[in-house]
Amino acid sequence: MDRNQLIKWLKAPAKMGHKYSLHAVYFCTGCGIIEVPPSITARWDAERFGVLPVATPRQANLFLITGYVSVKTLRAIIRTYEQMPEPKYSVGFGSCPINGGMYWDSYNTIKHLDKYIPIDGWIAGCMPRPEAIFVAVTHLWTLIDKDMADGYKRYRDHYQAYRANQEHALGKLEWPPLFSNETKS
Amino acid sequence: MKDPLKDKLTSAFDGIQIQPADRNQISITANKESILSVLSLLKSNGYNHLALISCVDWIEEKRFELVYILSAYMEKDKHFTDMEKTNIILKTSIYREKPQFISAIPIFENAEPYEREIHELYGIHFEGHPRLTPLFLEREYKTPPFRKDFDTRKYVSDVFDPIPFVGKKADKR
Amino acid sequence: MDDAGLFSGGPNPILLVVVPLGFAFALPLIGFVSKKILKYIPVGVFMFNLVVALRLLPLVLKQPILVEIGGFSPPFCINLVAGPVGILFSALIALAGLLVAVYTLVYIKEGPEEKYHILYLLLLTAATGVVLTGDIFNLFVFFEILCISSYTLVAYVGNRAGIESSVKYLIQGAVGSSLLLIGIGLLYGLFGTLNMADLARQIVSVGSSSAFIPMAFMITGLGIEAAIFPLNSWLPDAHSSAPSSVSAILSGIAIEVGLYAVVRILFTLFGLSSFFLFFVFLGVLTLLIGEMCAFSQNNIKRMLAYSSIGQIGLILFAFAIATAYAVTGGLFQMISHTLGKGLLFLAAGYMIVRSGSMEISSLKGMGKRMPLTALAFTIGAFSLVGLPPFIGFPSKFLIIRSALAEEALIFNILIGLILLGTVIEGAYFFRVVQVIYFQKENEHQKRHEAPVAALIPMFLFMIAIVAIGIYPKLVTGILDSAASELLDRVDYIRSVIQ
Amino acid sequence: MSLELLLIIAFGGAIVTYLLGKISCRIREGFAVLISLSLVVMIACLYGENGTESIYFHFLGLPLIMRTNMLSWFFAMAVSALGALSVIFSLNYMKNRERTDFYYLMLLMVNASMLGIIFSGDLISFFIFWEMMSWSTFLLISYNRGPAVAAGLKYIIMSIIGSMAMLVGVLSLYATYETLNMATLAELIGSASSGYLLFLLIIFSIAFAIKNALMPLHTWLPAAYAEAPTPFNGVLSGMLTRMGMYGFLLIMYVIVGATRALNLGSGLFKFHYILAWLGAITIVIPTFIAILQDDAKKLLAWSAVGQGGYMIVGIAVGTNLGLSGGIFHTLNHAIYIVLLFMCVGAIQYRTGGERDLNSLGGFIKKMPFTFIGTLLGISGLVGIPLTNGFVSKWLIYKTLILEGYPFLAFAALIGTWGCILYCYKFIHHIFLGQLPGKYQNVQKAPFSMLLPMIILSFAILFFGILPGIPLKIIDTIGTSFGFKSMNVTIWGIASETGTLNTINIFAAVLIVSIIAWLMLKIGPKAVSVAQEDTYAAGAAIPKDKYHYTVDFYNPLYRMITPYLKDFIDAFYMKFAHWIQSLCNGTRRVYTGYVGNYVMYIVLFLALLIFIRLKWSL
Amino acid sequence: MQMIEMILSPLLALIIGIFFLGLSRKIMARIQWRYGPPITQPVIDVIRLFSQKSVSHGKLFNLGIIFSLAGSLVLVLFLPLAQICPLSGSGGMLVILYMMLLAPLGIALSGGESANPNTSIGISRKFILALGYEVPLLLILLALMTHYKTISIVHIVSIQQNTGWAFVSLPLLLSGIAYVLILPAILGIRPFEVVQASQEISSGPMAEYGGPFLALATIQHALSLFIGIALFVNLFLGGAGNLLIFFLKMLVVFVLVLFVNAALPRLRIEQAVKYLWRWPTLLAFIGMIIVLIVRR
Repeated sequence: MDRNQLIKWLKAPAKMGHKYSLHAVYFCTGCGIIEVPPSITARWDAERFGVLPVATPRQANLFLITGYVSVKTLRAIIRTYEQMPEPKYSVGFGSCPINGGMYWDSYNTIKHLDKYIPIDGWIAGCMPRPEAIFVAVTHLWTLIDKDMADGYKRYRDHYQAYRANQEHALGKLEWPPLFSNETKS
Repeated sequence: MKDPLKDKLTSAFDGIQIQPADRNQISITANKESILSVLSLLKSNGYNHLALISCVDWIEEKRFELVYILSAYMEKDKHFTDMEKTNIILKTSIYREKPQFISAIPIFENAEPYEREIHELYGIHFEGHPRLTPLFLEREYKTPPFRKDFDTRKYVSDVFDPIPFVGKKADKR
Repeated sequence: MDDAGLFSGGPNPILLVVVPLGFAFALPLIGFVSKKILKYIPVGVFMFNLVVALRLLPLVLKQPILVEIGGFSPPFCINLVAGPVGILFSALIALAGLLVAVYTLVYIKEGPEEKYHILYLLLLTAATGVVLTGDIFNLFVFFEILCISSYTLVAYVGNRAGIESSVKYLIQGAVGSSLLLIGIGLLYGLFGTLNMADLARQIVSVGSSSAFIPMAFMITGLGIEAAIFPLNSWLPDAHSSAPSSVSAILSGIAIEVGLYAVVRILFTLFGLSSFFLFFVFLGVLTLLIGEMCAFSQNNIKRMLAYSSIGQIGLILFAFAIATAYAVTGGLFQMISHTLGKGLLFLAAGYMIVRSGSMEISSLKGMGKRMPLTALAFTIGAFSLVGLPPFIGFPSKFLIIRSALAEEALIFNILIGLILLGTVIEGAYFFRVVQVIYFQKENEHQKRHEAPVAALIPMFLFMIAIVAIGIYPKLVTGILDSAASELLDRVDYIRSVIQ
Repeated sequence: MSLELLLIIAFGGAIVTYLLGKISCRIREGFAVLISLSLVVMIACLYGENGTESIYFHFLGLPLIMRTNMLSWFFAMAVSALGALSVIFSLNYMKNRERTDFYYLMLLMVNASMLGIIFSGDLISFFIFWEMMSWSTFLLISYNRGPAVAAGLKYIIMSIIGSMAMLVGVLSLYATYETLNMATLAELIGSASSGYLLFLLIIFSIAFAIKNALMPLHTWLPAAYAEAPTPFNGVLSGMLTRMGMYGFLLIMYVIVGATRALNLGSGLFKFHYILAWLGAITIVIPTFIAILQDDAKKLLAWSAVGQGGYMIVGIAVGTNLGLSGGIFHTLNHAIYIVLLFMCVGAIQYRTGGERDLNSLGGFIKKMPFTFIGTLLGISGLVGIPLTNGFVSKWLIYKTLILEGYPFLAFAALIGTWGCILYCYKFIHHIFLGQLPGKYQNVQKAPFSMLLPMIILSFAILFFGILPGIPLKIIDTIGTSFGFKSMNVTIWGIASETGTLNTINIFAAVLIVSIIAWLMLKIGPKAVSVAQEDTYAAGAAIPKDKYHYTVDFYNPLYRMITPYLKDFIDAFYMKFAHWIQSLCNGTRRVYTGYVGNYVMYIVLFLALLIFIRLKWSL
Repeated sequence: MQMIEMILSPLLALIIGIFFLGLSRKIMARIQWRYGPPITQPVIDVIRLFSQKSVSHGKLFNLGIIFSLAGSLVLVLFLPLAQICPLSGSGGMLVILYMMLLAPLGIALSGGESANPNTSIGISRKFILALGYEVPLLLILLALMTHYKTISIVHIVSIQQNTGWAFVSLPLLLSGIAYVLILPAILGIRPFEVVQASQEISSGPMAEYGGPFLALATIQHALSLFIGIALFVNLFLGGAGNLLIFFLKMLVVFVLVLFVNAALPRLRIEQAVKYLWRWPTLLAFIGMIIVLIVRR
């Protein structure tokens, strides 16, 4: 935790800012949300690391998808991810978003969430404990340091592919594409 | 056992078997033509709460078994003074090829969502049902998912697997 | 008919009465010659009358002109006293008569036209006679002609309502004239003379309280025609069922002449000043009753009839205060009422013809179909309510000023009541104006203006209203001298019996 | 430049416009604008003359006098300027309406009669022009048919009652002093007893309170404002209702004189103290009623009643600060209420007469200039520091606090906070939020409507930042009434008990806003996004159903609605129906049977004789 | 000298405000038995927010937030911070009253532009709450101004310097208590946090604020915390000779208010206004009557 090393702040304030103030939007889909309250209250205080639950995706930079993703919920997840401001990180919580988990053969769940939205980090475990969240957070810090937490860049570069996958899974989407095709930057 | 109700049922309908399932349940099986009249009789005798309609797919015997679960909704009727409430499980079976049945809405309005669900997941068409539109599922399915002959693994492999990965992971694979 | 006594040049006032009377009787003969020109005779006669009256007006201001008929010396002969009041009224009658005559050229088409014109001439000559006469029996004779011709004219339309209301008018009029005759008989019994000036002189000498009973009879008799509160029950039916031109004359002239007679008797003959407080209350009562009844009407002509009662109440109130300013105000209000009410009836007449029914609700959208007539109606309404640029404002202003000058608390309360009456009057007139201009008429008709011959009199009325309203000095000169003549009896007696 | 020429031009112009209208509407509109602008220029160059009297007419033996002084010049400038602006505004608004000649005739007639009122030197011409103003306004209020007719009738009845009261006052003055010239009256009135003065003040203030919509006599205003044609609303709300204010100033300070007027009555029941309390009530209750309104023009109408209360409190307190606060607030209120009505007019013009606040929304995207005008208008109405409303309210509050009327100051301040609620409701429902589908292709307001808005917005800011200019004129008015002058500087009031310096505030706000803008610039440039892309918990935005307007202050409504039913209006209606039934009753006197009629005649005769015997008259 | 003050006082206000925010999160955490973020966490949040690329709903959306921050900053210039009061001579107490409504109006305008019902509901609650606490607040301030017979706040502070705190002076005691009762409403914290209720209406007016906008909003929130407490200290606790005592007084008041914030649940808007219009208004009214009696 290099939070109070001043030189780092001076060199890369944005990166340090993002590391130590991860405002999280919890997308309580499946069974994972049970693990979140204990992590932010007295016993495992997440706020020590600067992680704070916020109400709307506009104010957040960490997107925590906890639990299995049904086809219907995918629509809301995509919408929320697109409404978050640009340097944003998404973390899949539990085994279900990774590869479908125990619902691997269910007709109604999404198996590989990162086919539809970019995921920066995964937390394995069929409902990992709160400590796992903090491990993920520290892991995310290192990713941010090494500029590897570039989910939002991948989303912008390969938006066409993501969009195609989304339309393939969900049929028609009610909102226009986030990046119109000419912004290839 | 509430004999007056049992006798009334057996006398009214032929081809009806009544046997106690376990401590406070009675299971009644009747043929599909007499189901509605049985339901209305039971309703007039205090069983005014249709708890659930569900369906069992006996694929070998090529029949669907519709199960109506009724209970007495806070009814302090003379039938139940001596012991706590008993639930009635009413079963009937219909052919599997072209599953067709009449809707129970005229007797129990709250049957509407149950029948919609059964229609969506088993493909049983209920005449007289106001709107048999999809309730839970996002996508269209050729064979309704809850049927035994629906192979989920094959469905998953030919719907979700062809979707390619994106970015670095795609070229790695 | 020897020449009149001591006046230099100028036509003889007797012409004002004789010429219309002559033509009235000559009409049936002219009728044999050619039916068409009958309509134009009244116009010519009143044109002549107006010219004579206006010529006499300046002469009369200094010295009233006396005319004796029948060769006897003053106390016994039938004489005309053409003072400023008399000539002012005859000019007013001539002007109104002329304009309404022009209006009837196009308004009266069906029915016995010839009889209409005869009665019309008779009515106005009788009115001029009442105004000019100097002795009370002559007053009674002219008064009878006036009443009879107005009974028949009210029934001219010939429908059930017309006949019924004229019969009611006849009965009340008959009762009134019989009371008047009794009063005159008593007076003649007491004082042996019929000449007003002579009577006034004797009453002054013997004290006016003794001659109270005849006065009471005469006032009640004349009061009926003057439409004072308890006596005016005939007015609403008569004015609403009469043809509009007749009701214009009736409420424009006949009532004023009746009120003039009452005032003449009260002031010059008896001069019972302590009795005036009763008439003040009566005036205010008449005003309130008139305005309130008008407020609850939805027939346009009945509403105008009731508003005439209201205006008469106001004029009576002004006369009853009996100060110089008050009487001037009263006379000014008479003129503004004649002009205003005449304009309103003429405008309402053609609106009813075009819209088919007398209901106010049927007048919707008249602003678009008959813009000029609607404008005339609006100006007449605004003038009667007393809004500034029109004649109603200076007259009402004078009356209220004179009433306030009385300093007595009772008068302040009465002023309050009168202003309440004005507010109610404003309410129902503006309601009608709104119906005419701002109510959406159901089906869309094209412009269907009143004929030109009807528009000319309305236009002249409008000019008179606005001119006098903006520049009241035109009439205030004449009004002051008329008021002074009415007020001081001694001067009247001295000038009539040198 | 004599005043008669001015009035002749004003009235003549109105009639000529009507006649020109018959020829072609283009000439008529051009002529109407020319007339109003020339009036503004003529009055402007009247600045210097003070107190020149000239008899222009004799009416029933009374001389009618025209005179100018600082007070009348100030009001005349406001009247003619706002009149010109509303004429320019109505060029476009009235283009395809029927009977526009009548509309222009009446509009110019109202402006002319207001000028007549202001320049009249004696009470008779004051009354004459007052009446002409009333009935021409009546004809204009009931211009668009339907409910406007009832509103017009209610207006004309109440203003007739007012003018009758004034007539009695004028004539009682004439009866006691034989002259109606204001200047001579001012000297003669010194000798009058305080009882008579009280009677005079009450009679005159009834007439002026009706016109200025003081609390108990305000019921005509909301209906009249809501139904009058919107361009006329500017003149009606801006200056016409403030003729009541001019009347109050005239009677309290010019004729009766400040010293006598301010100590009429004893202790707590002084005349000016009760008037101030009436003004305070007029601030609070209508402001809270305005919060409940869902119709744009009704909301502005109730707010105009509320703001009228400030002016009355200002002049009724009786100090030079209060007086100048009241007069300055009259001008300020005229400016921003006219601006707001013009914005409502522009919205109506573009949406085909839509007035209901709940079915509008998101117009900032389509009509940006109207939005800027409304924003400045409501900030003036609320009194935000850089606008003119703030300066006049500051003056009123300061004098209320320092003179020791804390509860009056409390009522006035609560009025401001109520005002914020309905001002925000007004701008939020019309301009912010989702743009409904059917208004997608609404264009900007035409230039002839935008020009007056821009001028008025500039005036709000100009008077807000440099209040010294108008305050200097108002100070001369105050001194002409005999008050001590407050030292006015270009940027506000410099006095030891609390100075106001608007230029410091303006400079501070400017610098700080630039700093805040730079702070915003630090972050990367924000992506502008469509109106559908807002947070809805992941769901797509439903079309046309995503603008929260109905029951905007719902928790507040439940608390204040039971207290705010308009009791006074209900009482007036009951009184009117009682009179109606009374009239129907009296009509029954004429029964229709001739027998009764004859019986009346005989009874009358008997009555006469009875009086003779009883009292031997 | 005046220019340095013009720059110094907003900076001071900013620093103290941000410090108070950090302190409040630390104390709240400590009360809830957890470590809580470092005191400098708000600074970190602001830096992170400034680096994010947010979304904007049009020009008014940007102008509104700038307008509200400017309003708060200018208000600080009018408040005396222990001898530093740059704009003391241009309007006094009345300008402060009116400036207090600039900030909510700015946020309301930009919130309204974002066309989101959550923000509209938040804004309507904000104005109703403002109306709620304004009734007692105005009575208190008027009692104060009538008692000291002046409308300039610097004058009030100097009087209190020599005649003792207003809070303990007898006529103004009730007004002081009333002010304490409505202080949480003015600061917009827990019992009256009905405006930024993050659970019910997804943080009200802030729902659509992204990176830099949210940063400015947090700074503005910090400033309004500072202003609310500084006003109370100046009016009732007699301001301060030097900055340190002023800061200590504010710290004490803030910590007390924080305890109230930590303990009480969030009131519904009707309950909040009913409460505000019942007890504090009664106390303020009686306070005003006492002041009038004392004055005569």
